[in-house]
Amino acid sequence: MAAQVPTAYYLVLGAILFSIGVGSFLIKRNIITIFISIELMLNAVNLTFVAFAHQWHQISGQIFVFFVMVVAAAEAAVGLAIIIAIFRTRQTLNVDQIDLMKL
Amino acid sequence: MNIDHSILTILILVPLAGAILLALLPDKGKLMQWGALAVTLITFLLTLHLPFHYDYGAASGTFQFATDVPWIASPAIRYHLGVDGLSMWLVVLTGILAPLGVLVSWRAIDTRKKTFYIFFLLQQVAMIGVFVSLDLFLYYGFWEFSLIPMTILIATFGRTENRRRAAIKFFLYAFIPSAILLVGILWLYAQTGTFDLPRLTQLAAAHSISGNSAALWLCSLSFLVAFAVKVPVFPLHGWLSDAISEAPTAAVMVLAGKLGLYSILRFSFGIFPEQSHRIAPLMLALGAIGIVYGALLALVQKDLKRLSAYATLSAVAFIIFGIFSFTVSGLDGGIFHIVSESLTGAAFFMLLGILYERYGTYDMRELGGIASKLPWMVTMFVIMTLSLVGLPMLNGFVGEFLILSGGMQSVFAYHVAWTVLATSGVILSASYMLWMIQRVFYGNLGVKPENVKSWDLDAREHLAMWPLVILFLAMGVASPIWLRAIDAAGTRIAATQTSSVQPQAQMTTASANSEAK
Amino acid sequence: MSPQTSMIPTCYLWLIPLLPFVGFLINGILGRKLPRAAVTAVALIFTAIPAGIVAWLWSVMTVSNAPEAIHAVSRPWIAISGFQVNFDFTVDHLTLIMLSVITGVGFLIHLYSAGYMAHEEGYWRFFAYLNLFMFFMSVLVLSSSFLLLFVGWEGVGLASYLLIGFYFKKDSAANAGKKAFIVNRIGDFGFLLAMFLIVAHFGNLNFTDVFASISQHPEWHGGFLTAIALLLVVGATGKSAQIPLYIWLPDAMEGPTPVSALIHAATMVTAGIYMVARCHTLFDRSPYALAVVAIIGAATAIVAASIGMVQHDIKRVLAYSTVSQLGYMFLACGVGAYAAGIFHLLTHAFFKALLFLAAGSVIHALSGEQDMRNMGGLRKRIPITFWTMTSGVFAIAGIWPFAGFFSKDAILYQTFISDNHLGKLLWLVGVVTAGMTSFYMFRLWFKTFFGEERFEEAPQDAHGHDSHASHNSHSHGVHESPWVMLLPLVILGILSLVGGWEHVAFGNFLDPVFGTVAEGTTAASHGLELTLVAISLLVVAIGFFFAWLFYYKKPGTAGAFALKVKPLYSLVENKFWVDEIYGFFVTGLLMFTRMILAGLVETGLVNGSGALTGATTRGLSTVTRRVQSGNIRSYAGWLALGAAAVLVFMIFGRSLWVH
Amino acid sequence: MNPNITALLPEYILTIVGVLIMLAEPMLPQGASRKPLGWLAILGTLGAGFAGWYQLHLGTITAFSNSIQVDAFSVFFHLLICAIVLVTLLISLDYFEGNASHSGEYFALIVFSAVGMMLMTCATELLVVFVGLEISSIATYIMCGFRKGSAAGAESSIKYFLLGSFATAFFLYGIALAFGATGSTSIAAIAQGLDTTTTPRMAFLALAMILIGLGFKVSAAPFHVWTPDVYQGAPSPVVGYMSTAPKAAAFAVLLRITFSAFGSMEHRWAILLWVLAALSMTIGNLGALLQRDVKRMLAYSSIAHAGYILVAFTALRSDGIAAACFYTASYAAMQIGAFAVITQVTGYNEQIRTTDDYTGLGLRRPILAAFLALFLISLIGIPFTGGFFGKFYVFSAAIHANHVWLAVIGLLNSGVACFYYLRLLVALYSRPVTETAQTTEGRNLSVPAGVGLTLAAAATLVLGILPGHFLNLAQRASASTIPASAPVSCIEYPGNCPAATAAMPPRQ
Amino acid sequence: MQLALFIIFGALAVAGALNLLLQRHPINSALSLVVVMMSLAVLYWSLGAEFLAAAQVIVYSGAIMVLFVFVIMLLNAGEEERTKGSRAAYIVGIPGAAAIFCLLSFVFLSEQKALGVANLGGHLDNGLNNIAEISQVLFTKQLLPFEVTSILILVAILGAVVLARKEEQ
Repeated sequence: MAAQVPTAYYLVLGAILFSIGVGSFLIKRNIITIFISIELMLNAVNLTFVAFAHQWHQISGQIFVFFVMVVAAAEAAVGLAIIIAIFRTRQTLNVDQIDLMKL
Repeated sequence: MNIDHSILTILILVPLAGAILLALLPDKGKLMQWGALAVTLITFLLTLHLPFHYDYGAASGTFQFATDVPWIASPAIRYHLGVDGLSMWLVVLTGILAPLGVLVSWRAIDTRKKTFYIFFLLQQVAMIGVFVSLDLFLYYGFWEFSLIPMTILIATFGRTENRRRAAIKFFLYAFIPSAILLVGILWLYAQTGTFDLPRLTQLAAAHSISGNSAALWLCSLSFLVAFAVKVPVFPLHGWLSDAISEAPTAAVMVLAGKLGLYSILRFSFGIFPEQSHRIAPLMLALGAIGIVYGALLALVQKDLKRLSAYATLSAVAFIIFGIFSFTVSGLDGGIFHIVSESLTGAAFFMLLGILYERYGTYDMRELGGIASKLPWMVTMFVIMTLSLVGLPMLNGFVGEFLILSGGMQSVFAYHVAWTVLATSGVILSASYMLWMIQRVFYGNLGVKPENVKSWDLDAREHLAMWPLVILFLAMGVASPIWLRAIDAAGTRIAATQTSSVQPQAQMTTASANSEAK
Repeated sequence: MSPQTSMIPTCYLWLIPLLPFVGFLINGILGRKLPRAAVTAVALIFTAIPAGIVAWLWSVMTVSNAPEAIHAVSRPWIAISGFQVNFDFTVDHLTLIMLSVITGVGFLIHLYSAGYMAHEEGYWRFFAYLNLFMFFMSVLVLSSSFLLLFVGWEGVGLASYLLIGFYFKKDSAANAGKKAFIVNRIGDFGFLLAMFLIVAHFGNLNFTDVFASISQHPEWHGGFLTAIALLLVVGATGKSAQIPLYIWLPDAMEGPTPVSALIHAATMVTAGIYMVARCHTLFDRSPYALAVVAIIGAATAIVAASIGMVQHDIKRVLAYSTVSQLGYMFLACGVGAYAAGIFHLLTHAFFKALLFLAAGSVIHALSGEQDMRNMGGLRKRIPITFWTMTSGVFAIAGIWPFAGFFSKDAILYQTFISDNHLGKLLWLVGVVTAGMTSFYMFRLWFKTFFGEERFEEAPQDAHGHDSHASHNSHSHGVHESPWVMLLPLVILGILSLVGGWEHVAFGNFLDPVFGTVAEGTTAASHGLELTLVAISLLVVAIGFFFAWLFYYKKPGTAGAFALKVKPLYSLVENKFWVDEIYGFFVTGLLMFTRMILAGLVETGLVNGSGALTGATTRGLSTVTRRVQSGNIRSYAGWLALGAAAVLVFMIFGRSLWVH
Repeated sequence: MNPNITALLPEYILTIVGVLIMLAEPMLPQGASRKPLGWLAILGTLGAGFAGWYQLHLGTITAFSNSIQVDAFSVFFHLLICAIVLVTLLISLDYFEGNASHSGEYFALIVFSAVGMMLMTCATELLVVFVGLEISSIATYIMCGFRKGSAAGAESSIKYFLLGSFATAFFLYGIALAFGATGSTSIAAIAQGLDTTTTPRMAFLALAMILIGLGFKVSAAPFHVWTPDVYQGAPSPVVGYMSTAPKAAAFAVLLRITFSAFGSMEHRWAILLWVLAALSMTIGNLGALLQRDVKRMLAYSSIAHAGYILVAFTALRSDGIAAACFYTASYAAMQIGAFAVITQVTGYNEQIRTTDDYTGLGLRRPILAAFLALFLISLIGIPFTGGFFGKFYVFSAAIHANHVWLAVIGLLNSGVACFYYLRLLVALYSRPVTETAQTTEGRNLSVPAGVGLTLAAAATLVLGILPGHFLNLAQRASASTIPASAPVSCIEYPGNCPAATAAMPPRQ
Repeated sequence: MQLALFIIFGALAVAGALNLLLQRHPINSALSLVVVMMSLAVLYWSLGAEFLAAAQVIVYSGAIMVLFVFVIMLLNAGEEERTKGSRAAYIVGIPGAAAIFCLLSFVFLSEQKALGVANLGGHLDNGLNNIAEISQVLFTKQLLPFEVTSILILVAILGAVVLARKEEQ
């Protein structure tokens, strides 16, 4: 039946989003944007979870996604706090200027 | 109760306790010196227990004063101590050198005495441990541990600004091969499941350590190289001259020779008889070359310490030459020479130290004509020189003669040629020593002796030197006292003639290749 | 051994070496504190008693049915399984002769020194060394094994080193001592190797055993025996100052004159001859080695003599003459005439010691002057010295009936009749050398005692004899020496006169040791012997004539003659440039060491390898740290790359990795 | 007793203590010292420790519908983490004195993160692992930035946070794929699922992703890049803590996942870890070689040590796991000890950084120097210290699995390593070249810090000289993780067999 | 139907992600992430995860993203300037990301058969509806993680307090 979509496609979609997340982590300069791209990666993972949950008819996959969301929220809180702190000390959000420690 | 079974443990613990004690005592006045002297003297007296209660009739290959208790169940590590003719006199030697070392450091070390004597005693602990432990793990423990005190002694009490470099150089040179040695040990354990030396020796005799001869060969090399660097054998002596010229007298006295040579005799020969025979022609050659090389370089030195360093190189090369001839004579001579050479070397370094205390230089160009000012000094120097150049009736000769005649009797390729080369060492040694004597003591007064007010040996220094002088004579005239025990060990090693001794030409090439890779 | 051994209290043998050693210890340790008298007493007593013992030994050994040898066995010195050396002493006739020379002449020289060194600082040191020498020398001749002989061998080397360098403040003296010891070491190098070969082949170093096993195998000829013999010869050339190792002896004259007399004329330098004689069993099996010995001997004899003819330093003349005389002894051994060699050794000990002592007395008289060009006309000033010296000169020149005559002619005769192919040639060389000998000895004689006085009277700034300081105490012009110095002179003078006659008395004395060598021939051709004697006497006369002509009749002709043959003369005067050549080699070796070994090998290979490793590691480390740019994005980049790598590995890894 | 209580006893205790601290913090007046809270935390840790000890005798407990399994293995790590936390608390009691910045929250954070780690070590359900991991990570992110106002602190915090989340994403992806391959997220189920899985490749991917995530946590090359920067910027006591405890937990998880969950794929990951181990050792040591800043140097060296521990993974199970456990413990002892000394030397406003600043410490503060020397010696791997026995045991295990060359690489590395450790060690005992050091040096040793140091030192020595009992524990731990089916690799010689060990307890 | 949803919202998600990547201003990135989340929510729903779909919208794009936007505003982060901070990111990072993508999709596609297909409102094990099922599992089987999450939140709060508050002195 034409209406059906192979699970693999969802997975590939997840892979695409994940890779885009990685890519933007590499490309973006603004810390917040970088953090956003991490969120994107997490979403990709979530999609994968859901797809598998669907394939295996296992609810635990969805549960996992639920927890990922919670964790993401927590991380967001902390992360943004850290970002604020760094902005306080550096007056910038550009990662390229945050390389005090090297070598 | 019978002390025999605990004496070795006691020997290890006494200096350790002494070190801890010194750490607790305040560093004021001469307290540190006296403390260290007392500890080392007690240790020495305890070591004397060994020769007096040693069973000279015992079957060769048996270890006496043995202690053997499980230490760690898995991996199977045992606390196994014991001595035989090979190690007994080395323990006593270590015992007697320590108090002498304290005596010569008495005035030379004036700051941070505490640090000095603590590490000095730890050094002694490590060395005694190396000589008495029969469990590879335990042995390796002491072997590695011996590096730390020496390194710190050099780094802290070195003579010039170069001290830190010298210390690290010494440590690296010793440590990296030892790391590979550890691989060898672990491989052995993986093969046999035991660290126990006697057990391993039996297995080796039964050719049942491992079927993989190539691996066994590499393993033996890992052992030999580690030891050879520590000795040091000719091309591997990069650390020697720096370390010796930096290290304080008391440390130099125990720096080179003993440990490495003993380890070769005990472990390389004990566990890898075949492989040792296989490599022997090469080592024979290196020994002979080392003798001449060291002597020649000593000949062109201007700095007394460096001269003594190359003299040491030449002396230990003698021993390497002897033990790798795999003849009774060579082995006995070698073992005997380890003891006598250490004593001679110790005397040499002590005298240099005393001289340095007087004039604050090791540069021969600044010295000269001292003989008329310091008659006792020159007397001692000449006696030491004679013992070093192997004058009959002094300790040096017995060893040298046995070693060289052993070389002549050995069965390896070109042994005659190498013996001739090695024997030419007696000419060169005489040359550089006498030349040194002349440059330092004879002729006109040098810059320093003219300007620096100096004094002849004082009571303390006499006390430090005379035991050695007497020992020189005793070992030169009454060598059987020592050889009696040594001969048993030497004969046993020589007796491990392996079935698989290939034609000699092949052997040299084979060993050369394997050394190359 | 023989049953008589039990009758003979061997413990006396021990005293011979040990007493001097005790003397050495006493003087060496306490000497600085002791008064001179005490030092002298110790030194003399501890050398006199051994002399007495030796005399007693003569009485024991020369009675009929006396044992051929007395053995004193003792505890082992070196003992390992399969090889053992004991402190064993043996006295046979050969040893006996040597002992008598050592103890007798030794004692006389001790006596002499008591006077000669009277005003030296380090007096005690001198006598300590002298006793030490006596100890080692007697060990050398008493020993019954190669190794123990080597003990003495090295020991006397040491003593001579110490005594030559007695005036260590003088660089020349220190150098001479060092040179002597090192050159001797080169000899010892050979000796050691010989011993190693012996051990390797016989497993033993006792004379009796080694020689016994040689005689048990008559089939052994040449081969390793030659090798051993030649190596022993190397040792002997070192100790006995033969070509090519003779160079140390002339320099050894830096030592005090008594030392030259005792060590470098009478005793030590003859150790080589003694050793060759001792090993005659070995040498007899190797004609090649013998030939080498003979040639070395002859060559040394003539070369040294030729150099001796042009020396000006009185002691150096004697030194070269010693070398040349030793050459004679070598020659004798080389042609198998060991007895003759030893006989010459004996007589030479007498007259050469005498000559040195007399020379010393001369020098003493002139407060340290050694150059013959500044002497002359001393005949009347120091008569006793003159007469004793004369006896010595006649003896060495080989004028009948002086000692030298008998021994030298014995050697020449044996050489002539020896079955050695070179025998005649060697004889010729010997005869020529005899002529030279008489020339330079009479040259010395004339220049010193005759003609006008060329020395300046009473040097106030006298820098002591042997030019050491502290002799100002009695610099009162030319004077005869005290009696302690003259007494030995007189005794030795008489000995050098009559010393040769005992050959007539008991010529076969040494046969127990050497067997009856060439006994038949001596009996056979008496006429030949006489002709040879005549020839040599004639040559000696010629030598005397020229000496008389050049240095007495019309002085100056020598200089003129020298100018005629300038190149030859300068060659000889510069001792054939031998020292320079050797020096060149030594400096070459040092240069090589500095450049190649110290420069290339040590810094390049030994330290370089370590440095290289270090540098490489540092380089890698720098590269590693470049990754840590501190930038989060690049870190993420690395993470991504690593992740990719891990993924690849996980999925395709199986094919990358053979299980 | 109800397993749901006994199983998580230590976690409960610590949680309660943490909450108490949080409640008490606002009660205390503004300027007042927060030490009492610290003492409270210490008491809690001790309690947790005893609880863990008590668990040791209960055997294996499973609770919360099999999402938790408390066995010798997890108890081993519980105790280890407790010990680390204890020492950390001791050495950082006075750290914030005079610089009043939320020391109360600090203690709470440590305690909570400890809870997270403990959960990681005893979890058999990846979900729990994930949550525990996040707890510990987030806590550490925060602690890194604890020195407010210091740019370095904030920077290290942000770096750790961003990269950490980045890695977490990978870890999650891995779990997702594992779930996809086996239809479950519990370790046991995954192990079974793998045998029947229809998508093996995805399983490989899953394992790879998980390894990436955990590799980051244990800072194994090539996922180590964050380590030096973060360690350099973070407060010394925090570094001491975060370079030991989270790593221990992460290694525990890694052990469980590799050996239990993906045990059937050992032939795959063993060789991968072989490579990672070699890389980590080499890169870590090379990086540290020319390092002047001591903290940064130790950061690099911690990478190398992670490599040493990974070596154990390549070995056969029986001794491999035990070796890993043992090395983790001894590493923790010496590392935290070293940082304890650094904390004492540098104080809050870390002015003393480079090797030159440490020159002559042996003269100025002999006791501290002696401690540091001991820890350095142990880090080098000199016998009679935990560091040596750990290395010895690890490499012995590796060689026993015929990974001789890995051992060669590793020991050569330890040769390289000794160079930089030694440079510091030698510096301690030589005369100072710069006089800058003394001025800013911290106060003299406070009692709790002294106790903490002594504990670390004692542990280092005991692990080196009398490792018997502890080895026994480690071997029991390894025994408990091995599925019964797994091949036990001590046929060759009995000495190494856990069973045999239990049979003949080591004697001193 | 399923296919249509997948194509439309999949494309939308990718587009949003790319937009996130390309936008210079953080606020735009944030908003494009919201787009991605929304479309994912739809996909969740199509895969039978109604609760998650709701949570995605409410929690994620509702709460979290608001927080982001809030912070962006707070720090009024402007256009990010294209600094050349890191070559490594481009040289090794981008290829790495690409490789990851290729590998993942390679594996997924190669194992497509084994993975089966998805159809609308995919039925789960038992007849219960999705939310009931989730809650049941959440409070029985996964009780522990659920409880532990509270600690996580606690820590997060602590962190926010500690880090965001100004240093007083």
